[in-house]
Amino acid sequence: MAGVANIEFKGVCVEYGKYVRALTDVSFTVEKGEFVFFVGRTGSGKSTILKLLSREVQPTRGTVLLDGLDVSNMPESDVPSLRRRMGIVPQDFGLLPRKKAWENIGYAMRAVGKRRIEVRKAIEPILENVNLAHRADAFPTEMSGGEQQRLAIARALINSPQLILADEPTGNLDADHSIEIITLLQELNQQGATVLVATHDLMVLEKFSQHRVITMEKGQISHA
Amino acid sequence: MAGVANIEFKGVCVEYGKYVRALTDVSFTVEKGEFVFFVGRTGSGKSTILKLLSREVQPTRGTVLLDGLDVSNMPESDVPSLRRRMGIVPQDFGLLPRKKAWENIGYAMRAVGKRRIEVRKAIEPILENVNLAHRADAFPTEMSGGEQQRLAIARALINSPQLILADEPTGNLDADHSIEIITLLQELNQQGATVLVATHDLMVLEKFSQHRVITMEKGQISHA
Amino acid sequence: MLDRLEFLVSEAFTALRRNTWMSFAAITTSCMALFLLGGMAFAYRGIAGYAETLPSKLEVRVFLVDKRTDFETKQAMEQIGKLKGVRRVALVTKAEAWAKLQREMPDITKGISNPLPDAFNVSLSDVDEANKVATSIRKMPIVEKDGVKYEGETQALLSQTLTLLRWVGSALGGLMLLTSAVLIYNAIRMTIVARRREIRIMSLVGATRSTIVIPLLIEGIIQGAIGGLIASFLIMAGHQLLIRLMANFAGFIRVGALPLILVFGSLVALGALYGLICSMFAVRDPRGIA
Amino acid sequence: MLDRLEFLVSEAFTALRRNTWMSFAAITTSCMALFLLGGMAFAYRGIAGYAETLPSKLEVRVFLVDKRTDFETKQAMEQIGKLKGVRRVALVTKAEAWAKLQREMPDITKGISNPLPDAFNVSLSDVDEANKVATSIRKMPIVEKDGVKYEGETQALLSQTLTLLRWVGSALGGLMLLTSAVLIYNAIRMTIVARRREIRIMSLVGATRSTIVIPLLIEGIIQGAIGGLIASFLIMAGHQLLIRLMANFAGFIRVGALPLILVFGSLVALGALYGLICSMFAVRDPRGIA
Ligand SMILES: Nc1ncnc2c1ncn2[C@@H]1O[C@H](COP(=O)(O)OP(=O)(O)OP(=O)(O)O)[C@@H](O)[C@H]1O
Ligand SMILES: Nc1ncnc2c1ncn2[C@@H]1O[C@H](COP(=O)(O)OP(=O)(O)OP(=O)(O)O)[C@@H](O)[C@H]1O
Ligand SMILES: [Mg+2]
Ligand SMILES: [Mg+2]
Repeated sequence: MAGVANIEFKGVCVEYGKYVRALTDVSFTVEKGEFVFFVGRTGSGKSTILKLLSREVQPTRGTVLLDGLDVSNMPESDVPSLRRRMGIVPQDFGLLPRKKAWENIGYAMRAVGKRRIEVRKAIEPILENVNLAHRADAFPTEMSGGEQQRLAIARALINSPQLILADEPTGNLDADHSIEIITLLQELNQQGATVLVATHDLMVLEKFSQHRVITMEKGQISHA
Repeated sequence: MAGVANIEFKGVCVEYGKYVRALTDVSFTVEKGEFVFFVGRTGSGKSTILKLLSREVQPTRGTVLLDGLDVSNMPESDVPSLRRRMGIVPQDFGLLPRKKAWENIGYAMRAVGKRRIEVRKAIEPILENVNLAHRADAFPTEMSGGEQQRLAIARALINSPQLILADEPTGNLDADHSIEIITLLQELNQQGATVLVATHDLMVLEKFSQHRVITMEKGQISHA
Repeated sequence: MLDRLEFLVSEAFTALRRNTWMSFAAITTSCMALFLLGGMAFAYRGIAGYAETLPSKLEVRVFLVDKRTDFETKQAMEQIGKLKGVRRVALVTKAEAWAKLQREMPDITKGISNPLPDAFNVSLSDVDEANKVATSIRKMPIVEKDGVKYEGETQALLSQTLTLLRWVGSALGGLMLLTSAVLIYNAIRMTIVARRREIRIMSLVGATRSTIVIPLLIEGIIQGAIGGLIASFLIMAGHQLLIRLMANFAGFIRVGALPLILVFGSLVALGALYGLICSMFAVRDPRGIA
Repeated sequence: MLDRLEFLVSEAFTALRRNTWMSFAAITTSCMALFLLGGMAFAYRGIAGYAETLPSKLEVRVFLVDKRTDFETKQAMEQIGKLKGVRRVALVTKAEAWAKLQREMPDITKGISNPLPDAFNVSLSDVDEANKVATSIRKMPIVEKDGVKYEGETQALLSQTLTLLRWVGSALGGLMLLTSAVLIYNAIRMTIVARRREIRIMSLVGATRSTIVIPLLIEGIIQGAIGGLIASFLIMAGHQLLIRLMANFAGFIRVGALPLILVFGSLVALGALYGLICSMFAVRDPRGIA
């Protein structure tokens, strides 16, 4: 599978407002099936790179290609189907506050067209996968930080996505859980998914040092 | 200063609803001027312990004493002045979404009775202290995860609190910033403040191994 | 398909249930709006019905010259009957009139012979036309000089009062329409603003615009319909109250019965339509769904 | 102290500014409520004024017996003048009446001597009292048997129409009051629910209840007052429109001038008070501030 360009950034600049420049002339490629860590100090632009791929942010200049498709210029109506092909773990978890844990999973499945029966069967194993079955009926505000994070990760994996974008997925997790989660992502990677993880967790980087690391600094790639 | 009991938990149980038991019979004392790490897997009850001290949560059974005062039973009207004497860094940052970075700091100072002129003078150095001066005019949603976290920390320190409760204060920070922040807390500790930090960051625990560590497991203290 | 529908509907119901406060606000708002609007409509209906009965009480009296043929009389009656605003024309002979006057005013009529002319009694269906009718009749040859009498002032008063009522009613009704539109739009817009974050998250997991929007529309419809239902009950209650109050007044102000099915049906349907339209507007704003 | 006040007020203004949508909703809501309410009040004021001019047009005519002294006549006039609902009493001698009748109905009066009695013309200030006045007068010894005549039906009609207007006006006014209370309460309650998280955070940094609540109250006051101001302009506009429309009607329906300062002053003050009261209620709910 290696050698097929899956993601390609070409001279991407992102400016928020007039004065904040989050990315300056960023170019890189990620091949199909790669597992890449993005590291760097806070504010260096890691989240922005992931958000460009999910079309939460549009570049001021440059292009972002996914499977040869120009993500940054596709019509708004194509965005939902773009996102359905990815698993997104936002840095702030992005859980629906008025839905219980299982409903958060259920909504994501239903929204992408799964049938009710499928959903009912799938939820239990998905929650067990991240050790959350006992908290299925809790609202996000009733869960600990780590539990929310695992719920967000579980939700990202439901559609067996070919591209996983995980933003600090272990920020609120203890060492054991962190390793468990990254191992899970690694397994999905071995089954063919491309995985991009933004992290500052040195322990994780050490344990999974076989993967590619892209280092960001002040909105630029300092080491790839 | 050592030897003066500052914080005392006596047989504290916390139940959320009927089925969720977050803490079971927790007892411990922290002396004035101590620096304590709380560690443990996610969902083990670290945040709950800190929330008991700030009266965000009330115990189902047992008492929580702060300087000999029963925090869990004090009248609602005394809670603001209780909280003014502490610096609180919530796990979810707890920033006001409709206020800019400097206004978040300003509001906290104004709310506890500081005058406008004092506030205006104080904000700049406070933000510089956590490397955020350049983001003073950003709303929380316009800041990276780490920036938000540092803002929350800066806000907790404005009133030179005698008790600092920091819940995963480095969850979104890179190694350098993490060390910087914990060093900052350590300095305040050396000036006399009692500091309680909930964390799962092994790197931090290693670097600052001189401090006391309380380990939680399933709502109980497994090692103190 | 059915499965999909069930999903969208159940999303709407979950939102209604979890969002107790917002639902309460939207329902009370549309209820108030529809109550005002519906109450106004039915009150107007009642007043208009009542008003229609009024003009019949008003008549123009036409005195006729003695020298005329029966044919002329008949022709004139026909002509008058065809005038706009005339309901009925009746001939009152001098004998009939004198007999009546003798009965009513024996003092004046005692001992004198009948000085009265024959006359037409013209009932009006539209009191506003009184002046025109009178002018037309005055020109007829068989009519005495100055032989057209009617209570112009009282009629004008009544007529203008009724016109005023109609104007005020329409103005208030239109105002209600506007007010309730603003209110319901506000209620739904607030819901959406309050949920902006949620909507962002939904779209992040790949939900299409319609998946996000349809439950909101259904929510609006349901809230509007429930508001209409409650408003119907309020109108029924208000109607009962009115009947009680009016029982104290003798005479011809009678509060008619309310058509039950019409009230409920129209208000619930109107509420649902309103909820739908307002939520469509609210949802449309590009800042809402982003 | 001043510094503290400045803080609380500027918090309120920041919230108003940042929270554009919520402010818009609250202001339009209170504006609509006050427009309806104020419009109703001023319309009622106008109608009541108009109604007062009406009854003077209505008279009771009292025929007197021939055998009576001037003193008796004077005494009776005084007595009648003191009756509730009577505006004025005038003596019409039989000669005056006959002269008038001869002018009006030359046919009937030709060649006969005056059969009419002397009479009082009694103008009423309150048409509702017509029956009572008539009954009282009927009992007087100098009054002819069956000598009290008045246009009972027309009077009763007018009287009942006016009463109906008053009832409907009061009922609608009360309803407006209720509606606007619900609406403003809703608007502020929504703001608080939408800000529940923020309020929790504020209390976490040690803000007292009053520090959190006072800006919300100020916000309510300002929103209400702005709503009142806009409503005043709308009422002025509506009034102008009404004048235009009514210009088409001849006669006695005249739209009076609006007291400018009263309109603006009362609506702005009422709006502010309303905003305050509703936000106090909204803020009070313990679930809001937690
Ligand atoms: N408001 C709540 N309602 C119900 N259950 C709750 C609530 N808050 C916490 N819990 C539950 O109580 C337990 C302890 O939570 P707590 O937040 O103290 O854990 P923690 O040690 O801070 O975990 P983490 O490291 O993930 O933040 C968890 O199982 C959590 O789901
Ligand atoms: N919506 C926004 N508006 C304005 N500035 C923004 C916005 N989002 C991000 N920024 C700024 O852009 C820069 C890069 O942000 P980004 O979130 O990509 O950093 P990051 O590497 O993910 O940091 P962290 O490790 O703290 O999450 C930061 O300085 C941030 O303040
Ligand atoms: Mg980030
Ligand atoms: Mg926690």
